[in-house]
Amino acid sequence: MKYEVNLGDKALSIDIKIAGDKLVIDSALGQMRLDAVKIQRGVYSVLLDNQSFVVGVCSENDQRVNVNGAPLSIKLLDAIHLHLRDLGWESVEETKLGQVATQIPGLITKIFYQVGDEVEEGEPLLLMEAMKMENEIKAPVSGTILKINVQAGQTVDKGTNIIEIG
Amino acid sequence: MKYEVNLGDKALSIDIKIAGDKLVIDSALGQMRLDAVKIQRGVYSVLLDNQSFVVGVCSENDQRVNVNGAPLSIKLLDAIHLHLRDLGWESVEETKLGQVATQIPGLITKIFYQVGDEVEEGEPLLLMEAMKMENEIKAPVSGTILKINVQAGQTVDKGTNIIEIG
Amino acid sequence: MFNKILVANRGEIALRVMRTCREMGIKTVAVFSDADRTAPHVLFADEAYHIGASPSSESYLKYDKILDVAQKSQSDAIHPGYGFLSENTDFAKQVAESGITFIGPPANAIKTMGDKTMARQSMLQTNVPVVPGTEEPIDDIEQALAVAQKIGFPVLIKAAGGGGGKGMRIVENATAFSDAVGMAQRESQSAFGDGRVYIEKYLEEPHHIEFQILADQHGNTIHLNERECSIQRRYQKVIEESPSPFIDSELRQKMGQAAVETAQSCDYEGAGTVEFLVDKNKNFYFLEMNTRLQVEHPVTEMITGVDLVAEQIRIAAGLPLSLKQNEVSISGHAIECRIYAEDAAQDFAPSTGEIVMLQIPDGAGTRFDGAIRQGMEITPYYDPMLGKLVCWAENRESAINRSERALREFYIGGIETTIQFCRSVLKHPVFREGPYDTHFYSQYKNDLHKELAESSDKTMLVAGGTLFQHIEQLKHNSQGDKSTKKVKSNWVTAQKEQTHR
Amino acid sequence: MFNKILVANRGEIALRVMRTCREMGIKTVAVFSDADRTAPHVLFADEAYHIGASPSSESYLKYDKILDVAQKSQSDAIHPGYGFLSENTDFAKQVAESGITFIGPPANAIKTMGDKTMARQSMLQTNVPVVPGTEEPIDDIEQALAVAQKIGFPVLIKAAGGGGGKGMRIVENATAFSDAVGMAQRESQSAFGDGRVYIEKYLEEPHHIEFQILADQHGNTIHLNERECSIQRRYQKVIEESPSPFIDSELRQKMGQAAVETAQSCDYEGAGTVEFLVDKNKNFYFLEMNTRLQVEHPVTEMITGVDLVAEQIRIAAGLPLSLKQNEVSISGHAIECRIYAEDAAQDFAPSTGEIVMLQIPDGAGTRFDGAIRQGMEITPYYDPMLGKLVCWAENRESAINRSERALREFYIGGIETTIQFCRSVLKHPVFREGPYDTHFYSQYKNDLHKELAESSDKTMLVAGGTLFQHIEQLKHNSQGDKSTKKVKSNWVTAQKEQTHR
Repeated sequence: MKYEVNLGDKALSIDIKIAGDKLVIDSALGQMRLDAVKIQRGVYSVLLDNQSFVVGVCSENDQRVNVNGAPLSIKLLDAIHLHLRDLGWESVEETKLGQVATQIPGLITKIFYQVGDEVEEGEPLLLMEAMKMENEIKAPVSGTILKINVQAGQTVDKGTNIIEIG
Repeated sequence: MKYEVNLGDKALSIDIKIAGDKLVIDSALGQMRLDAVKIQRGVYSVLLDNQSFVVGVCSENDQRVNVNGAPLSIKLLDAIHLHLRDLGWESVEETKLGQVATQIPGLITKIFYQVGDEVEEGEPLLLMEAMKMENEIKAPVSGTILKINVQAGQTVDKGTNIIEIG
Repeated sequence: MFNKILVANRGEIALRVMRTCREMGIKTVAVFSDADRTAPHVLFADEAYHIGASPSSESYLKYDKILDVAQKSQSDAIHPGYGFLSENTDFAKQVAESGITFIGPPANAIKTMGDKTMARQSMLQTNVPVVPGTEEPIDDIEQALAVAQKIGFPVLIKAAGGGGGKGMRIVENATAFSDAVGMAQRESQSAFGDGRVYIEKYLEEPHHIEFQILADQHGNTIHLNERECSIQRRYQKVIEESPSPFIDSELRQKMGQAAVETAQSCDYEGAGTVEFLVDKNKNFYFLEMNTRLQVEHPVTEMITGVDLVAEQIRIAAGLPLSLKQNEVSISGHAIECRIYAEDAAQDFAPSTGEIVMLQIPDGAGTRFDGAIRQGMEITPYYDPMLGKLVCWAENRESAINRSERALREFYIGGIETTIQFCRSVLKHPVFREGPYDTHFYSQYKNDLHKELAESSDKTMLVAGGTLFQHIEQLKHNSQGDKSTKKVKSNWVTAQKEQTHR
Repeated sequence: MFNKILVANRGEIALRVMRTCREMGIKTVAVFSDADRTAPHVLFADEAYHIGASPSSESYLKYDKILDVAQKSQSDAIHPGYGFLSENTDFAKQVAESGITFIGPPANAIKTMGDKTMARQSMLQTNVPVVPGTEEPIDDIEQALAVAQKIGFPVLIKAAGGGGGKGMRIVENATAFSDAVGMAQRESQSAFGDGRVYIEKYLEEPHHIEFQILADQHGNTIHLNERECSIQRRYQKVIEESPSPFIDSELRQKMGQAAVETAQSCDYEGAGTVEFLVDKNKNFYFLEMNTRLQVEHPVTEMITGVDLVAEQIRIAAGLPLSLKQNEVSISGHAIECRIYAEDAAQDFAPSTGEIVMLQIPDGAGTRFDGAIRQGMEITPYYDPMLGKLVCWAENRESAINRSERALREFYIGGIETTIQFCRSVLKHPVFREGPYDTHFYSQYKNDLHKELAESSDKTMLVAGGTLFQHIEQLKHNSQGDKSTKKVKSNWVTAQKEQTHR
């Protein structure tokens, strides 16, 4: 099975075969065997070419993989997805980015915009208090505020959709 | 519900009522509230009369309860069982003691008796090698060897019934 | 000596205080909020009392409740830790009035040093240099401009009512001055409900250096050397060390003397910290005094061998200091890395969730003051600091090497932490070389974050392969445990989107 | 300096060696058996190679396989740890012959000191006193009896071929002598396949005292003071400390000198330990020399500040010792408690199973050299030692208090451990008072085990109540996880039995 691993601006094509309880991976580095054994939920001991790694894939969002303590934002794209990307359909994904959700629970203290306002990517949308700190939630994309689902003074759970930008 | 807690040669009568997520316990110490909250499988944070305890009941054999690090061999007897004991039926349990099972996996290196031999409580029945050490398995009760289920040189799993004394 | 001490705090500092209490044969009482029923400080303590709901305003800051518990548990002293009620004059007073010993300085010392303007004014009566600037909050812009011109631009405008960088402005020249003051006043008003600001000389290449102080009730005041605290982000310390690579022994002696004088000026008792700014020419200026135990106190403990909490308790019990100034020595070098539940890649946004795997470093010269365990939930209610890794070795280079080794073996799974960020600071050539100043983070931010994001082809292969296997196993094991199933891959998302179309 | 070191061991000592390697910038290679695929030393190492099945005879003792891995991984040195291949002359030779550095003494030194009789004979050439006795294994009973009468009863009969108390007999008088020799010979034959025994004077109130030695390739040999190892059970050390409460500085100097002489007598290089017996009159006698790193080496590290593994590596690389004899000092006091997966109440039977909860003590002066983690399975294949808790403080009393505090906060759930047993030793008045001799355990065994079994009414209430709740929850939650369900209460058993009748 062919995949592409994306990390930052780097991409690596790999071909994975399952061989018993191990994986055989072909890539620009040649053929290597990967042996990943679960230690805890979402935490693996990985041997690749006899090098030892501890790999965590246990965050809610698996685009974050932790290798020997280093958190990495990776993408693993399969053949179908790569084909779609070649057809230029990749941008579909980006519109999803207009959904702004909370990463942690907290108290909304201030909202800087109203529905209909234009925002630039990176501008602070609102303030949320959590863990003794005030956290700015920034616009992930530029666009128009389509919906605001919360009010200042409201306590929100993790994962609440708070604002939609379109 | 009435119980008796036995520990070594001490016994304590207690009366337990469930009150929401807490227990109300009456005993010679008076009435106290016990709040036990699970931390891990079989490990509890216990507050009794505002004293703080960590209690483990997670060994295979729950007669071992660990209180603030101290392993204790306790028995918790309910009303029916106490009644049976008063009727002198308690000894029934003891015959079960003739079953000798392994506590850990290991290699049987020597068996000192044959079926039909008489043994005294506390005498070594066999040697088992485990964790780099030779371990003597002793007779839990006096009696006749009824059955020997293993041979010297055999590797056994934890919990294997190796000998029966009757 | 006390028989029983109530620790009016939570987290690592509660545990740290209780460790010393137990070593001294003193019983410990914990207080806890709803969220902390099974927190490490509750499990560690001899007694534990529930004091309210999870938000600290409803529990750890409720001093009537805490005093009730102290009475009920017959505690004879209260240790406030840091944060929460540790620098609250009212609390200190009420504790004393109820016949219980407050393990900390007298209420008056807290009061004097608690207000920056008041502290500054009080220091002007001594020989301790303060940063040149206005002595009173600004009323008259013209007069303020005259002061600014006298001390020379650039100047710093700072809020009188609070910290954290809010209401702070650097002004480069006279033209920009009045606008900047106005902005700072408005920002300060909105942040602290107090629009007062004052002016200070802006120091170039400033070092944040603090001195640990101990003062007993018998008139003995000593310092236990400095801590270098210039590695900060958003005015929050990240890595501290002692001795400072910037301070020589002559300067140490002068600053130590000034720190002792500062403490004496407010009739200080207990453990305290005098913070200084030191400019590139080694001129030093009083910044503020923290009238409590400091987060980074273990750094001092490791190079001096003194248990600062034990000294606090001894002082509060009326005993003299266990050592004299000339018995204070520096042995080796210690570095502290603060481990926060924060995502460095997301501008240090706090991270919550279950710690699914935990491997705390250990071994020679390796100390972790924390209050976490595997299986524990990190909640959003309190400070995101998980603990402090403090490494000691015979010299600075070895202490850095040891810290790097320890950070490398530190594993906290399930939440984001600053472990990796600390590693990239320790690896940075400017840090390794030393000295560095408070601009370190803003100056080398890009290096640090680039280092964090970097990865070899092999790492990508490992990450990609393991992710593949993880997803495959989830697919083939749909009976798997729920918590694993909620992992959602980008790749799976892509497939879903395709189906929807 | 070496670029890459293969650590031919597992468990805590593998991790401990690798920690130093990483601090020195040296890459590490682990080897592992089937059972150890996810063991901490595999996770910690830069590289890891599978070498065979779980029994150590099929993996950690297979030196051809280990040498293969060393070649394949291009390791330039091998550290053997302790146990396994650490005192194997053949292995040391083969490593050297394959062009890889063996981090340990020359094969000849291992050989001389490995055989007790040979070691004894070699020591008779020096000024170091040995316990009076036969120089050769016993052939002729009459001749042996004459020796016994000459040195005076009681005498000790000991196996030449092995240790652990097997083949050992104390003989009180001449009448019992020849029978005892015969029994010892037979026991020794069956235990070690070597029936040779010899005779030693039996010492009264003996102390087991050992000296840490370092010797480089440039003729420098130093000692790093003693370790008191008299707290033993079944000839296995339980608690060690340094300095010894029994040794004064004059004796320390004399014994240290004898230890250095011992090392020099066999052209020793590297780290080693010279063991002595010291009688109640402070006469000391050479017992044996261990030609490797000792389990209890951290005790010495904590009072001297020397990293013994770093010194081993430096010596093997041909560098001189990093300190001279007159630079070796004693700072404070250190105590080691060995934590075994054993049930003290069941005559120290080994305990296996999953570690369901783990809380390792930490804080000032608290070091745990271990290789365990929550969720890990303790298998029956290897030594049951889980790790060593080593506490340092400025004096012996504080070090005991700190150790007690640390043991109290140590929690290992799911298996039985010796944590509580160590606590009862530390609490014992004879230990706290010091000194104590090697009879401590047999003499106070009953006290220690009584202390272990004791409990207050409150404890019984807590245990009973929690057990009740645990069982109730299992009953009401039959969908609960399997592992919890296998808990079977005595009470439940009782009910079942009743039903069967």
